[in-house]
Order: sequence, then structure tokens, then C-alpha cells
Amino acid sequence: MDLNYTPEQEAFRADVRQFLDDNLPDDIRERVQKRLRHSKDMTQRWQKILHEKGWGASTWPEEFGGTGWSPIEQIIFEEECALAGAPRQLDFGLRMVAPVIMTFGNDEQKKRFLPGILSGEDWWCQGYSEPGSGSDLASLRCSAKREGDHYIVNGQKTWTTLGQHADWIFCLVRTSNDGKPQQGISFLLIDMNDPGIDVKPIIMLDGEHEINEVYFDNVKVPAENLIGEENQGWTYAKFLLGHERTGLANVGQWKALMKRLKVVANEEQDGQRPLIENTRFRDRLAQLDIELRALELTVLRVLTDKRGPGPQASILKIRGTEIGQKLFELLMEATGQDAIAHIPDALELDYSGPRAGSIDATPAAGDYFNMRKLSIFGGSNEIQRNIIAQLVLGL
Amino acid sequence: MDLNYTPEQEAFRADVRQFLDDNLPDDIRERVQKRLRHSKDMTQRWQKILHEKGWGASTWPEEFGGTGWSPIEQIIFEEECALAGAPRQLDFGLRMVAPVIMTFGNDEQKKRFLPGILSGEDWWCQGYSEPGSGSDLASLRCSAKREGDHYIVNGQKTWTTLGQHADWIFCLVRTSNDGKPQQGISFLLIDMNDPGIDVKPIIMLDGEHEINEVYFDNVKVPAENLIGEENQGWTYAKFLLGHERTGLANVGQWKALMKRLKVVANEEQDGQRPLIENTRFRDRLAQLDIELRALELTVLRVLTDKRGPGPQASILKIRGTEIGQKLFELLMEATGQDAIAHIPDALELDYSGPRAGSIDATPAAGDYFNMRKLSIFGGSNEIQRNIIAQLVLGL
Amino acid sequence: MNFDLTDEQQMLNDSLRRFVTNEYSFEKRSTFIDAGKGSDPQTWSALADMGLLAFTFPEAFGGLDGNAVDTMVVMENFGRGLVVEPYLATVVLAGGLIRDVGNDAQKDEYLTAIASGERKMAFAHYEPGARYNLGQVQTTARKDGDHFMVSGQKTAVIHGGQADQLVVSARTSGNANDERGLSLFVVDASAKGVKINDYAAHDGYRIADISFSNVAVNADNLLGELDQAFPHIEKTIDLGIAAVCAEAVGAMEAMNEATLDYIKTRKQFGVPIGKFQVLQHRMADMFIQAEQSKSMAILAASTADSNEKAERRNALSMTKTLVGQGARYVAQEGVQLHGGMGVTDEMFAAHLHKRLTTINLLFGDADHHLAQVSDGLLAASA
Amino acid sequence: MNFDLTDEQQMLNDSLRRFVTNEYSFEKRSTFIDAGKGSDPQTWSALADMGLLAFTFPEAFGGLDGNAVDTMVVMENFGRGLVVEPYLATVVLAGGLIRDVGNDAQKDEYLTAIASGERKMAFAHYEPGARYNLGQVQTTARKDGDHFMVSGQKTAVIHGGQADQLVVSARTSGNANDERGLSLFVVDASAKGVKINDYAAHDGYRIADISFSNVAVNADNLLGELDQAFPHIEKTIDLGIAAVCAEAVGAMEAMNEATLDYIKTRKQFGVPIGKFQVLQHRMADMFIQAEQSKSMAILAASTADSNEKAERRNALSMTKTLVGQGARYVAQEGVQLHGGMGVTDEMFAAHLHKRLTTINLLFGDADHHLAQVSDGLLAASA
Repeated sequence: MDLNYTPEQEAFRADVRQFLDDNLPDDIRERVQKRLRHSKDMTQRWQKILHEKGWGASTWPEEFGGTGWSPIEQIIFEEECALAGAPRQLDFGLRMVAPVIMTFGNDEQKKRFLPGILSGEDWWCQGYSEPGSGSDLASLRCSAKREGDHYIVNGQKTWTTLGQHADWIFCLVRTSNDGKPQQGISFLLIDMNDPGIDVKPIIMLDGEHEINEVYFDNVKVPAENLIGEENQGWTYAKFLLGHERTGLANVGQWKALMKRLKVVANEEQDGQRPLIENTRFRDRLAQLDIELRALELTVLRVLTDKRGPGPQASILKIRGTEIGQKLFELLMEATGQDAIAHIPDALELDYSGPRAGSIDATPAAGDYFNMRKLSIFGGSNEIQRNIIAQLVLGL
Repeated sequence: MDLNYTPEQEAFRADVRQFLDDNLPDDIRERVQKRLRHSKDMTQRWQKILHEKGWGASTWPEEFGGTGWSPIEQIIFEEECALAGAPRQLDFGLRMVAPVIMTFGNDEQKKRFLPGILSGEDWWCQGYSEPGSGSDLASLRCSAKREGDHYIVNGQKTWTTLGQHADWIFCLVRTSNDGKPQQGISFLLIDMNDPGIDVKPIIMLDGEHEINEVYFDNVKVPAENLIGEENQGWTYAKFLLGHERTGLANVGQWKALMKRLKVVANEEQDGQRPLIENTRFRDRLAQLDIELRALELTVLRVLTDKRGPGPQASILKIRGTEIGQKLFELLMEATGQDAIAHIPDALELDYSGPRAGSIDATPAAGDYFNMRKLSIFGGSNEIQRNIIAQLVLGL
Repeated sequence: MNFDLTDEQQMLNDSLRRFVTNEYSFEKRSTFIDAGKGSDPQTWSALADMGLLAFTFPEAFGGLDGNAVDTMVVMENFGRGLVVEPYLATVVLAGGLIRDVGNDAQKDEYLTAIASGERKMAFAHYEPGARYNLGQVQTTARKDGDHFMVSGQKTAVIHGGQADQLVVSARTSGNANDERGLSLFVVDASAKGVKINDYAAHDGYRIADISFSNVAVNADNLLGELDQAFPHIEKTIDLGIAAVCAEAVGAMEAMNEATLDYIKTRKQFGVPIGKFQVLQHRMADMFIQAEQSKSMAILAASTADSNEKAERRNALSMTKTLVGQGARYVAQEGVQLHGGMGVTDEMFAAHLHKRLTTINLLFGDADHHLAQVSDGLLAASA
Repeated sequence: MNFDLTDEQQMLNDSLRRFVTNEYSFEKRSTFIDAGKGSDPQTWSALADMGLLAFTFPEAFGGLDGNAVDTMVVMENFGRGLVVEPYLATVVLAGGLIRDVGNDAQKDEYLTAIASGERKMAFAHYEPGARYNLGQVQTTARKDGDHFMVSGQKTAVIHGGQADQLVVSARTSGNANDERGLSLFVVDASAKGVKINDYAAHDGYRIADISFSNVAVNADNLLGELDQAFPHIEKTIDLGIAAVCAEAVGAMEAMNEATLDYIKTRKQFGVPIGKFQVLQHRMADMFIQAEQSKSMAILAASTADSNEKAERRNALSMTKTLVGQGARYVAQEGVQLHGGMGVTDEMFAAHLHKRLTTINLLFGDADHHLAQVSDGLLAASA
């Protein structure tokens, strides 16, 4: 048992840090650190830079162009990226559809889709949820009927995060109504430029456009875009959900945010003293610091466990989202009444108009509101607790 | 809307306080205020004193020898009693079986049973729960078979609080197995001196003997001890549960305990300063003080509501028990490591041996452990939340 | 001891409930907000017509001598419908100050105009870096002949951008954190040297930062006695606390109704999600929080008019703590139980969430007021 | 970075798991406790035979140079079985101090005797009114020829009544709360002037208040350097914290297993109560709490031997906070989910509850340690 990183791991961390120092563009860093509005461009530019270094996919094996890093190296990389102010890479391609393609796709599909994900040229989004089928995913109805060498897709997807930018969508579609609802589902990749696809924005409670509804009206999808076997999509989806949960602990990002929060607590004034001298605020900061440390160690324990992350990963999703939400809550409360003003324009880098309070107040309430999604999306925390109860505890 | 007590109510409060000053025996007061072991004798002596004053039953109508007080007067009385260090009167007779007898019993039963309850001569206990039927009360199996002018009772009751002192037990018994489980239940009064009754102690986690198992082996009970109609006992039991919940808010006792806790926080030392100067401890005290104030006002709102306390009374049970448990938790944490020692003899008034820490430390941990029962007995808080969800919210 | 509304209050409550239900739909409210004016002329004049803007003013100036319980009735209904009119700013805060410390000439000028709906006002008190500390005022008013020259920065001025006049607190003597030495002035929003940054707020209100740069204010516009404003500021903030706590109770009840409705109809796994026991208990806890908050909002309203400072401030801090915590719980769980729908701007629940969240940040958050109660315990034990 | 036990630790773990399961049943434990001796001779000598009492001592004195991770393995198993032997007092606290600051003669005398099971010791440090403040020592040791005369009061001495010798902290210079000026002495429990009030503890342990009235202690019994004891006291308490946190993790896991077992078998309304979603989520949260606590107990064990004081104390305070909170949650919910059975002394869950509760009170409760972490943040920001 040794909770220190090895000298090799420390050297790796130094390399990553150096690379970030040298290559992370200032404007991107500034946007991230000031928690401004993200853009498609910044995500793609950064992915390109990483790709050129050979670090485009920290979680992929080398054979597909990934780094082949160990879980600990992946964590170090993520943490350093977050601390440096790098934008989060796009999960939908790199961590969601890609593992499915690698595991269940055919060689042709691997060759066709993985390079675009790695380079960031292809923007992916997820077509899982439908109106009326949220947590109860298997009840989905969006249909794909085989006609010759195509599927004809009709129906609607919703909660499609960043779908407005997407080139591709990976969808769960119903290819059969026989048997249990889970049995007739297939996993289909669809070109967002196909005729018959319509994307409509859903405005989040922070006023931002981040999620979408996607409508399919007789969309013709080549059968070669089917992953694995028809009607086996549920298996691939469950595989993917496992991958998603581990990532949702988000420790690197929360550590970066905690670091910023400590700075904010020193900068915000509470009358005659800095806020950090307010015992009540500081105690909540300390409590969260402790919980974050416990989460970090639990992530490391799970990732280095030779048995691999099982349904225990649900713990990480639950604690990761709870801690994230509390961090944003404290950031908001730290900036106090200044957080109340809503100045959408001030979320752009070139904004030079008036703002209420400090730069940290500008995104504070909006972020807090937005982050309520953490405990809802990606399998709500209620569903995660069901999973623990049923799969871990056998209840 | 006026949150002040009327001059008449204030005068009433002064009367009660004066009476307590003059009549509450010192030894009893001392036992209560030091949170020592209660005895049957002290409860009965105090009931006798109240009875002589005509205050034996603050919640009863005058026609049965009660005070006929308004809900507010009852609350004032309870609060003053608690603050003065009077022992809690025995609910099982006064507040549980008596309302059932008054409402559903016949004249003969009223004449026979109510006076003994009022004077405190008859000690009552409750025979509801059975092993295997806790929250699911209707599944009870203890049977009463009619044979001539008697019932023959066989079975077992459990969680019988203070049953070791009891002269009488009011029981839910099964008189029929037809229809729904609720339909074959009757409400029977049984003399604890009857042959065939065996009382066995259950030791609580604080090491004290407070609850019991009661076994019935062919116990012959006169049919005239049946309350109301055979097989209608469930109706009477539900009526009674409503009565029980309102009392469980316990605001008077919690206010007395809060008052003591503030004294303790001033007396216990935290190194160079009194504990009350410890911000973290004091904040928890303040939080609880606020919650208790909210509970008190909610009780007053419910009791003065012309529509009467409905299933909303479950709120009072939930918050009352939660706040009580937190009070005992803070009392324990206030005395710190001193609370760890377990000195059963020191719970008697004449104890003069060594004790760990202050007099407040002696009962602190035992009380905390014992009070875990609050959220379990009398319809667990889970059941109370079910009641709110179903009866109040219609879920 | 009774918790009943008077017949007049019951009538007020009923007519407001009708008004909010019939005249202030979620859709209408959105158009009012999108207009960006901080007040809808029709709504505001309807409120004036109902006598609402005068209710708490003295009879001599067109009012009904109403008290904080009346304000509670109003604000609870506003909370249910998330009414974003500048009632709190104009009537409760600025109007309350003029009522409490203004001279007859001032009352005659301002209260009458407020009552008729002609004039809107706001209270500019908090300053950058002061956080929730009421005595932390660095804005100065320097006497210059028959004028005061006001200079300084004010922040988080509720509906400051929509006010015709501002009541401004300024230091006329003493140091930055002294309670003594504060005075109040009525300042024209259009006066030279007044600069207003008017922002939309996340909750649909408007909020402003305002700077004063050598603004000349006529000595007649001094409100109350020189240097003696602090206790009145405290009391006004307490009236504001009682008002927003009542508003929070209305919004919590509305959130509970919306959520209950949602989980009764929304199906997952073939049953309404309200059949899941975990959601039932969560809903029960939301209900408990709202009931407890309501009890405390009544305490606040019943105490806010009192001049017994220690008792009043303690009751108000107790209330703001519990309501702040309850509002947070109900706001968070209400959205959570709405699932994905809860985080979209098209749902009423999302807007209730935002208003409940910002109420916690107004006039001191739950932590701030818990500390007040806690430190009060220490003072009481000394 | 790895979380694996060494092969030796795994063996230790396995044999202890077997021992606790096979030789330390709940019924046996009850008879040991009822005997009132604070230690069962057979159990104690079995532990000695397993080499457990020497594990963390230097090789030169019969030990295996074990570290706090070894102690973690031991205590976690003790926690699972609620072993009430004086291991913490004798080996971790008193033994640890002698190992860390004793001279060779002292080590030879005491460590060897502890290792063989012949001798039990305890650490008498906390004083009445000191609460959890480690520097608050008023017991004095006055030099008198080749003796020190020790006078004062010690409280909450774990297994103080069963110790042959006590390690006693006493002030040899400075004022009551000074960190400098503390020294450690080995004092015979049977020495003249030592008065021990030995109590049963709610958790099955024994705990004592001890007074020293002019107790003559030979200067040879000074442990470590005069006046320099404070950092060693801190470190010993940290080792104690790491030990009881590991014990708490074992007890939490045992509570979770017992509760899971109970709710899977206990039926209400015709189904196992474990089918109720509310209890399922509660059980999931208990599981999460135990897992988080385990992570922190590992951090504590990995840090407790360090001499980098600030980092070590911070890690230990973080751990004690989180484990204290987790223990409270699991203890309370474990009993609650057992329903009426949970509050009876016949259930193992009730005893797990009591031990988990008292662990929070040992060496500083969650509030105390949260304050340490919090004040550390302030220091770091200065």
C-alpha cells in the first residue's frame, strides 16, 4: 500500500504539465478558467493540438491511435488538464461511441469512424433519451425499419447535449417490438446531415442553449451504420453506461474548481475581512475539501482494483455529481448577491461592459442552475442508487 | 393573527407554574432534571398529586374528570410541567386507552376504567406489536376465541413499554381470520394479573429494562372487556394512532431539554473557554433552536386549526422525534469523552460513588442510545412519511 | 394566540389569488420579463387599483395602516405566481422607510405617488465587499451649504434601474463599519452624477449597481435624523426578510404542487413515478419543509413591525435561516423530481427554483443568519 | 500508487478474520464483557501467540517493524468483531510512545513484556475540561531529587483500570495550555497516590478516570526528553485516530452486512423489507459511506507514521471528520433499518451502533476535526 505516485508517474505529470504550459492557447485557458461560454471551435482546436501530440485519446489503446496509458496516467492527465484550464474533451465521441465501436464494431466501422473522433473533426452526439423514456430507457420508440440496404428512421430523441454542433449521432432505435422492450433495440450511427433530420434547441434553466431535441422523419441510414447485431443494442448501451459512470466522478475538474474556490474565498470581502475568515463559510469549504479527497481516493481505489470497476462505479457517479453540485453552490454563495445578475453577454471573452461584482460572480448562479443536471442526466442518482441496491447489495 | 398568548393564557401559565413550585416533590424534580432512572412510584405519586388538584387529565373533557382545557392550555400545562421537571404522565392510560374507552366504550366500561387511569392507581400498557408484525400491524396473530362469556387469549405481544409495572393491558387481538387482515381485529382490555400471562424483559441498547414481551397462554378474559364491537378493533386503533402522533411532538420536553443544553454548553469546558464559545458547537445548538421553534409554531398552528389535526400530525411526529434525537445527540457530544462511561448505579438518586465528568455526562450516551427508539416506535418515521405521501399528498 | 387571517386579510388573499391565477399566467410573465422593463404597466396599475400599493401606508396618506402580516399575504401570493413587479423595492423597502422615518411633507410627496402607481422607488444600501454586513457603508454624504454631496457605490439594488427615486444610505460621520453616522437620502435616479447599471436577474427581477459621483442632494431630501439611520435600516431589512420569506413560502407551495402534479402524471417503467417510495418520501419532506417554513414566515411577519430590536432580529434571523434552508431543499428536489424537464427553461418549476435560490442570497443567506442566531446565544449566555 | 496489502498483511488479515469469526462470537464477547475485567486472558494470549502484540515494535525488541497500515489491518478486523481487548491502549498508544521515544532500557523492559502478553499499559493524557485540546495539561511533575512528584487528574483513559503501567503526560514547565513543557512518565498503576475509577463503557470497553496525588516516579521513568513531549503526544493521538478509524470501517462493514441480512429476511406487508425502495437507497448510502470511510482510513494509515506534522495532522483530521460522520450515519441507519430489534441489547447491530458512536467521541469528534481542517485552510491562505 503506497499512496504516493511513483517517480515515473511524477515524471509523467511533469511532462503533461510542461506540454500544457507550452501548448494550451491562452484564449482557451482564459475561457475555461473564467468559466465563460464554451464554443465548438475551442473544443475542436484543443482536440487537434492534443491529437498532433499523439494524446488525442487518453483512454484508448494504442492500436486505435490512443495513448495506451494506465488508469493512473489517465487520471494524472485529466487532473493536469483541468488544473491548467484545458477544456473538457468531447465525451460523446471519445469515451462513449468510440469504446462501443472498438468493442462491437467491425473493422470497416473502426477505420471509418475512429480517426474523425480522434482528430476532433467529427462532432458526435448521443441519441438515447426520448420524451417519455428518460430513466426507463428501454421503453424507447424511435423506430428503424430495414428496407433493402437501408434503415428508415422515424421518431424523436431529446436531451441531446451539444447536438446543434454534431456531425454524427449514435442512436438507440427500435428495430423490433417482439419480446421484452430491451430485446428489440439496435445501435445505429446516423449522419446529422441526412435529409429528414431536424434539430430544435431546448433552453436550459440558465438560459443557455446546450441541449436539443432531434427529430427523424423518414431518415435513410445505410445498414452498414448498424453496430454489431440487430436487436442487440441494449447490450452495447449497458456496456457504454458503465464507461460513462466512471468518467462522471470528474475529480480533476472538481479539484481545479476547489482550487479556484479557495482563491475566491480569499478575494471576496466579507465586510472588513476576506471571506475565508468567515468561520461558517470556511467550514463548508473544509467539509467539501474532505469529501473531495475521499472521492479522489475512492476513484483511485476503484481504478487500480484488479477486478475492474463494477457496479461500484455508481458510487463515483453519485458522489462525483453531489460534490460538483456543492462546489458550484459554494461558488455562488461566495459571490453572494452579485451572483443574482444575469448578463449573458458577459460569458464571452471579448465582453467589456459592466458586470455585477467580480469575474467569478458572472457565471456563478448560471453554473449552479445548469449543474442541477448532473444528478439527473446520465442515469439519475436515483437510478444509480437502485443499481447499487440491486447489483451490489442484491436487494 | 397574534402569536402572543392572551392575558388569560398568561395568567393560566402563572397558576400552573405556582402549583408546580408548591407541589412538585423535590426528589421527583431532581430525578427528572438530572435525567435519572424513572420509577413507577414517582409517576404514580405525581399523578396522585395532579389528580388531587383536579389536573389529572389535561386532555380529557370535564365529564370524565378531565380539566376540559383548550389545546393551548394543554400545551401551556405540558410545557410548564416539563420546564419545572415534572415527570411525563403515563400516556398509555391517559392518552391512549382512555380516549378509546371514552369514544367507543360503553358506560359500564367508562365507569370501571377511567377513574383508575385518572388517579394513577391503574398502570396501563399497550399490546399492539407482535414479533413479525411491527409496522405491518394488521398482520397480528394473537388470538381471542369467544367461549361463552369469555375470550380465550393466546399469543404474544412485544415492545410493551413499561409492561413490567402494568395492572392492565389494552390489546389488539385477532377474533376472525375472514376477509382482509384488518377486518378480524378486536380491541380487548386484559387484567395483567390474570393467570396465563407471562412478562419477560427485553433489555434496551442502553442496558435498561423498559420494554417487555408479554405471553398469553389460554388467558380467560371476560367478554365485557371488549371495547365496542367484535372485529372493529382496527377502527379504534387508527383513531388512537392519530392521538398518539400529536403528543409525540413533545415540544414541552424538548424545550426543557434545550434549556438544559444551553446550561451545559456554558458549564462544560473546552480547554480555556466554556463550550458555548466554540463556534461549531454553538452553531449546531442554534440550528436546533431554530428547528425547535419551527416545530413549536407548527404544533400551535395544527392545534388551533379549526379543521383539527389530520394526517398532517405525521409531520409533528417526524420532526418531533428528529429534533429530540438531535437534542440528545448534542447533549452527548457536549459532554464528550465523559459520556462514554456506563455507570448504571449512577442513574439512582442516592448514588454517591464516582462518576465520569459532570452530572450531565452520566445519562448522556445512554439517553442518546435509548432515544433511537423515537424514530422507530409508535409508527416508524418511514411509515409516517408513507402516511403523508398517501393520505396528504394522494400519491 | 391565533393564526387566523382577519376578514380583510382573507379577502385580500382571495382577490390576489384570483389575480395571480387569472391575470398572471406563466406565459404572460415571460413576455413581461422579455420586455426588460422590470415592471408591466398594466399589472402595476392593476395592483394600484386593488389598493395594494397603499395597504401598508398610514391612512392619512391614502393607506390602510396595514402591517407585515398584510405584506405576508401579498408576498405569499406573489411567490405562488412568481410576480416580478417592483413591489418589494417600492412599497416594502423604500416605501417602508419613508413611512417609518419620513416627515409629513416627504410622506405626502412619495407615499401618495407610490400608492397611485405613478412612482417607483428602490432602496440602495448594500455596497461592494460589504456582503451582508449592514453597517458596512462607505458611501459618503458631505454637507455643502444647503446640499449634501453624495459619493459612493451601491450594489444589488433590487429594481434600482426602474426607480424614479432612490433611498440611499450614506455615511455622514464615523468610520466604514460604524453603526452610528449613517443617514438616508432620497435621490432622483436622473440626478447628475448617478450612474445605473441595470441588469436582468436570473429570477426575472431586475437588479442594479449604482454609483454616485458628487451627486448634489437637497437637504430637504434627508430622510429621518442625521446620523441615526442604522436602526431604521435594520428594521427595513427585517421587513424585507419577512416579505421574501413569505414569498418563498408561496413559491415552495407552488413548487410542491407543480412537482406533485408532475410525479402523479409522468410515467416511467409503466407506472406514475409518484408510485416510487423514494420519490414519495422526498415529496413528503418537501411538504414538511414548506410547512415549517410557513410557520416561521408567520413568526417573521408577526415580529417584523416590532421595535424590540434584539427579539425582532433574532426571530427574523431564525426565519431567514430556516426558510433559506427549506427553500434550497424544495428548489433542489423540485427540479430533481422533474427529471430532465426540471432543468429546462420552459418549466415553471425551473423558475420557481431560480427564485427560491436567489431569495436565499437576499438580505443574508442561511449561513449568515444562523451565525446571527448563534452569536445571539453567546451574547445571551454572557 | 497502489492500494494492495502486502502478502504478509494479507496473511495477517486472513488469520485475524478467521480468529474473529471462529473464536470471538457475539456470545463469547458478551461473557468477556460481563466478567468486567477489560480483557479476556485466553483471547489476549491468543493475540500474543499470533504475534499481534509485537507486530509494530522494532525487530530488536521482538517485533516486526510494522507500521500503521498493519495496525489498520488489525483494527479493521477488531471492528468487524467488536473485539474489546486492550490492544489500542497497550500496543498502539502506550506501546507506540515507548517505541517512539523510549530509550533502549525502557523498550527492553516494556515492549518485550507487552509483546509476550504479560503486561498491559495505557496512555493517560486527557484531563477534565480539556475536551479535545491536546496541549491542555495541568497535571504536574515536580522534580524532587531523583524523583518526579506527579499530581493531577486524567480522564477517559482507555483501559486505564486494566493497565499495569500508565504512560502519563505531565507539565514540567510552562502554563496550562502551552505546547512546550510537557513530559511523559511511566507510572506504576499500583504506585502510592494513584487512584483509579474504572468504569465499564457503553461500547464494552473499559475506561477510567485516574488521579495522581504526589506520586513519586523515578527519574528513570521519564520517557523521552524533558519538556519535549508534545509532538510525540500529537503523533500518538494520530496513530490512535488512524487505528479507531480503521476499527470504525470494520464496524461499518459489519453493520452493513448485518443490516443487509436483516432487511433481506425480515418481512412486512408480505415482502422482505429490503424490497422497499426507501430502505434500498438508505442501504446504498450506508454502503457509500463505508466505502468513502475506507478510502480515508487508508489515507490515515498511510500518513500516521509520517513526521511531517502539518500534512499528517491535516490528513488525520480529514479522516476523523469523514469517518466520524460516516460512522454516525451508518450507526443510526443500521439501527433504524433493524426497526424495534435494533434498539435491543440482544442484537449485534445495537453493539456496533454503540461502538461506532463512541469512536466519534474518541480523540476529537467530527466537529473538532472539521474545525482543525478548516482552520488549516485559513493558515494556508495567510
